[in-house]
Amino acid sequence: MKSWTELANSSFFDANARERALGLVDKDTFTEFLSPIDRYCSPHLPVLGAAVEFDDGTVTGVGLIGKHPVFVVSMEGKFIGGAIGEVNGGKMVATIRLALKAAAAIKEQHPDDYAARRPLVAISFETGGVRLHEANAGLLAHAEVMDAFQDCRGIVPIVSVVGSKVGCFGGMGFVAAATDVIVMNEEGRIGLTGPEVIEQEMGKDEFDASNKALVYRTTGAKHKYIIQDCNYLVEDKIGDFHNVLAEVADIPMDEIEKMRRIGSLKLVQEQQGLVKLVGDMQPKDSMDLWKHFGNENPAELPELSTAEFLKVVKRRERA
Amino acid sequence: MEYKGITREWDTLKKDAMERAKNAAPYVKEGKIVDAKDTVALLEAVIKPFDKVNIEGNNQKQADFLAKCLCQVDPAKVHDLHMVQSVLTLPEHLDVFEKGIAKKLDMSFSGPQAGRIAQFLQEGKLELGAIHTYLELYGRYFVDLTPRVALVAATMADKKGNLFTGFSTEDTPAIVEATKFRQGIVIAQVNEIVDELPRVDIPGDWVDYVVQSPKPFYIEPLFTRDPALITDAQVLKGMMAIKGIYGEYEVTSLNHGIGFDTAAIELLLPTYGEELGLKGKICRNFILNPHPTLIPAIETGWVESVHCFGGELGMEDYVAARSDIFFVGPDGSMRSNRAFSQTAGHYAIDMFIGGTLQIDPYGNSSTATANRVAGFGGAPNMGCDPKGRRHSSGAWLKCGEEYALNSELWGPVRRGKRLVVQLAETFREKLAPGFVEELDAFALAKNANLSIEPVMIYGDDLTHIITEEGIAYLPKCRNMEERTAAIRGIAGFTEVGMKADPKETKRLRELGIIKTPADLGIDMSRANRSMLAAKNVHDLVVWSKGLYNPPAKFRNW
Amino acid sequence: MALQVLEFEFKSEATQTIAKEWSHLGVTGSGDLEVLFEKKDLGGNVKAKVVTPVKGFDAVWEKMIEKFVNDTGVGNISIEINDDNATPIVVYMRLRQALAEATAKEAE
Amino acid sequence: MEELDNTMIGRGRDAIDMILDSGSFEENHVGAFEFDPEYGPGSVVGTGKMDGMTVTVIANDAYAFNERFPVVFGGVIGLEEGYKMATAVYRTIESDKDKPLAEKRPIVLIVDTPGNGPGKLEEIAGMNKSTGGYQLALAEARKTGHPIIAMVIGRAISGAFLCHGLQADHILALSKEYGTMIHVMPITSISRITKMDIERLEELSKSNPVFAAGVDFFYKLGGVQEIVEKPEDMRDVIIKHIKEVAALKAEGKSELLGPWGRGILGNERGGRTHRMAAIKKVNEEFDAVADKYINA
Repeated sequence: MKSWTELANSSFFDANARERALGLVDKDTFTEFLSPIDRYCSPHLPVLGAAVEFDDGTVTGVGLIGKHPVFVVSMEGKFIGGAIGEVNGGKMVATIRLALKAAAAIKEQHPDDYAARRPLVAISFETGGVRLHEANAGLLAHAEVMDAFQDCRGIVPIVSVVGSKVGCFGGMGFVAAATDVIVMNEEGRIGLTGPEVIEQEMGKDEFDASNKALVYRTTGAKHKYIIQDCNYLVEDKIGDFHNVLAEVADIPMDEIEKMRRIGSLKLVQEQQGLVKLVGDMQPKDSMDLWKHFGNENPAELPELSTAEFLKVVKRRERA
Repeated sequence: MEYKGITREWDTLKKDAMERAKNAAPYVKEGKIVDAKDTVALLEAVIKPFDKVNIEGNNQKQADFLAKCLCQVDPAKVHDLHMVQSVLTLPEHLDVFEKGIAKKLDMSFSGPQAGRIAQFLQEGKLELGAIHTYLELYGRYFVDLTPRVALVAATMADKKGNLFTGFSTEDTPAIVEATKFRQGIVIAQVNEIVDELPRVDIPGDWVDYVVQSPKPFYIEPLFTRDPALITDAQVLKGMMAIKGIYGEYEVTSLNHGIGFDTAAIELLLPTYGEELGLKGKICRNFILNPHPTLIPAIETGWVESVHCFGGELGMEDYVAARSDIFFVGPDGSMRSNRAFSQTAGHYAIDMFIGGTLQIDPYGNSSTATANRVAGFGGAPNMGCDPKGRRHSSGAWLKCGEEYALNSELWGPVRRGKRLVVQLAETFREKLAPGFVEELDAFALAKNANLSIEPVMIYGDDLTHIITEEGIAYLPKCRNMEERTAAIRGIAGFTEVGMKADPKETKRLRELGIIKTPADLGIDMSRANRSMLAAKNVHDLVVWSKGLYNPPAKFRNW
Repeated sequence: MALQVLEFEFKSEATQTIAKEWSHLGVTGSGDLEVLFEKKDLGGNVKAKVVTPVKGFDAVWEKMIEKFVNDTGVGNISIEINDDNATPIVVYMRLRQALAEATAKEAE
Repeated sequence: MEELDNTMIGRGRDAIDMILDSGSFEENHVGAFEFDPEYGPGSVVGTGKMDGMTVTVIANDAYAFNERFPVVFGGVIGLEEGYKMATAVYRTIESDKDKPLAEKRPIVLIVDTPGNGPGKLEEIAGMNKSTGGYQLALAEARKTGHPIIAMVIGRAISGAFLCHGLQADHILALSKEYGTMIHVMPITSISRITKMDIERLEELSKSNPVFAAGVDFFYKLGGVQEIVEKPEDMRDVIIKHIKEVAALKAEGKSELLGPWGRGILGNERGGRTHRMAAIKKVNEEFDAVADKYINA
């Protein structure tokens, strides 16, 4: 395992779930829940002859950023595509709910210093959603996470951190959309339906899943940033993600609320505006939309470095 | 003595060609241009039953439109064709046999169609002449397999039939020259018809008909390897190769086989190679397609020249901007040529290094599997010790000096030996063993009724095997027994390796016939992806200063 | 179809154990494995447990781990592996990396 | 599958009539708000009465086709549909915002949907927000005090079920005799994707509720509160559950409802015990170190 300082300068994209979890919080502050020594593997995989992992593919735990407790959920895409089953789904839900418990305790014990100690939830998504080997339990876990999010509304910010190989798809695609703040690197992807399924539904001429550039234009971070589905686009360094979390940890909750995409009637109405635009325009490619939002040469945007992109990009105006 | 010649006509081929041209005349528009919609009729007019026909199917570029059209001819008019082509990649290449249009096949490599060839052979739908190397097949184009009709692909044509094949020239000159100068008929599909070509690669009077295809010809980025998929084990083998072979023999001219193993080596040159102080001493002249993974080595000044068999999608601008390194025409774009590159690969380089699927205890190496008739393309020509070589070089001489059978075979004469190196993992994905007591080639020969086992590299040509366990320096072995022991010694836990005698392995290590990573002084803990000069495709674009334009399927941005 | 569970015990001459009480490395990705080392008083011996979907490689696993034990001279540890089709070199490299991790002094 | 002549699949509108007081359904009205009838045709929203009590109804229309978003047909929830359903929920909350808990009107979800819109336009606009937005609306309504009952009459498939159903207080399902389907993916597709032997999967699917498709297994997992034996019973059973849910809310026992309540139920019914054990262990491990983080 790399040292914390090495991790801060390492690629987020290349990092495994545990490295990401450690690097997202301050140095030497991470305590893992159900760590490998607990050997809490999925009981459902062995009967299907599928390999198991001691952490069931999701690293959960708590660390600190300053005095803010940061509850971390970090998914491992290399283990069954980061999919959610009974055990790791339970770990995820429990960890998010602990943030609320911690918030209550801090409010009680540090009423004057709450702002500086307010907890944060950070979820490093790398998943295609439900784990098919234990599909029903995985599905039910998704609903529990959404429920826990609603409990955290206005109390504890929940931050999606997306920038790993598998991206964030399936049910976890809308789980990420339901968080307060979304942070991505250029390699990050969020969506609901994976590219292969779209190709299967619409035909290769309409959507070629092997065309990775097209896949990135449709679900990648730059597109998400332009349409305001991503709040922060950062360089591919774990340290850069950590810095954004540190910034978010100190933002007042009413400001956090403004960073959301969904979760109120007003926000639904704003999204309906975007849906109307897409319905009227019938874009062949996300680039049509980028142009509509004022980017004269949309084809250039994917080629730009993150820093160059951030300098020139025009984004959808928020209502 | 009185000689009496026979009496016959001496220009029947020419007359026959003229007659065919007459049949085709109604379809010719301006100059040599035929409409895409008339292509099937054109083929029916110029092809006769039992003709030898070449569809330009190269390792990369494909005359795909003409292949499709040939599938649509009436088998009552056109049948029993004898296909002579280097590569069968497209389904249409086999569909002509299914439909009874073609009967016999001579080829070099079949990639994705290999399973169907085996099946057709068993069903009697196809008669196989031989599986050649590229050079053998090109040679036979000029001996007894001359195409009567060639269906080739070019990037552009003008109205006079001049062709621009540019970056993707590949096999076209060899095919056209053989066909046209024996009175054959050449039909070209082109992406574009223009008034003026950037340059002429094939003169117009060697071409009979030009068809603008509805879509640009199909081409696959076959040689692009995403650095993100290189494993730590491949890094380890790459480090062993650089230190134990490249550095040891100071190999300056070489070919890299396709694959992640060699991609790893290319990406280790600017890091590990630099650290070993080998820059300028190794890897100066390549016979190689424009591998994107070679960009960092080129940019750091390792490489003096690269001649290419074919192009590689996305590398056009980079290659054009590096005309000191690549073979670039007066118009500014590269010209590839598989026939010349293969010739160079056979005679003019000191080392071939590449991956394989199976090696047996005798050192025979093959990528053949039991139910696929695939062939080996150019690998056997590069992966052998060319008997006709008469120039010397440092690496060649050093390898020859080590050859323990030297004096037995040719006495005191100094003669070198080409380095032929195979990279193998003891077990590949899904734990398929890289070492076997009997090659699958035997089963294939039986299944497909082949006269010989398809061996890619014969044991006596193979000089070195690199596995994660160690390098076997086979020329140093004095006899078959020792050679087999050396192979077993690096074959790990495969059935071949399990039979190794630890004492014998130890002795061979002392003799320097086997060198483990530790013997080579390689710290295994350093063998990981952080050693690579580029970790992903995006890094390659950055190394190329934005000149490399990767195909969409290799992008993650 | 069920997962294979293989258990071995090796005699070790040396008793170079690990610095931490336990140490973990790796991910059970396709073609990869995770390794858990735990310090245990086994009279110098090494215990190993391998959980893998691959059948028919019991002897290979035994030899691979034995080689690791012999090459490194570790003792008094239990090794637990969750494997998903890792090749021998990957197994060996991960075991070496895991040992380096387990014996490393705390970084920084 | 054998043809079922009694199935409720595709009959969302019929179900509304069967469940509500006769002739009480006012489509496209929720409180004072009126919906554009052209918008989101794949979903049906409106207000009706059950035993005289005002309820919001949200259902799928399997016979509607959305011309702007052609992947929407057969009950698929598309971009417009998800936002339309979310709007119905928010308008419900708004209508009763000044009323006491006991008067918060129930929301009845009639579930028969095969999926979320799987298209290119959907991904460009962000289908995940539409389905996510609807779920958050339901979670908010549930926590505000509205009893939410989901009645699965046909297909409750994967993400579409998450969106339209799994945020309810209680989930009811018509028994499997009526062709009711609850699953993530058919076994044939699971076999293809996971490369697992289909026969073994079929064998396991008979016994393992965590993995198997079907209403009965979801019951065991706590995913379905009660199985409704026949369509004629739906109305009465829904009314019964509305009352049960309202009573629990009045007692402040909301923890027994919704997704978290289903977790507790799944543990009790023995179908989902590992989840609870994992949650317990996570809590214990945090408690052991909590001081360090709370008093940092």
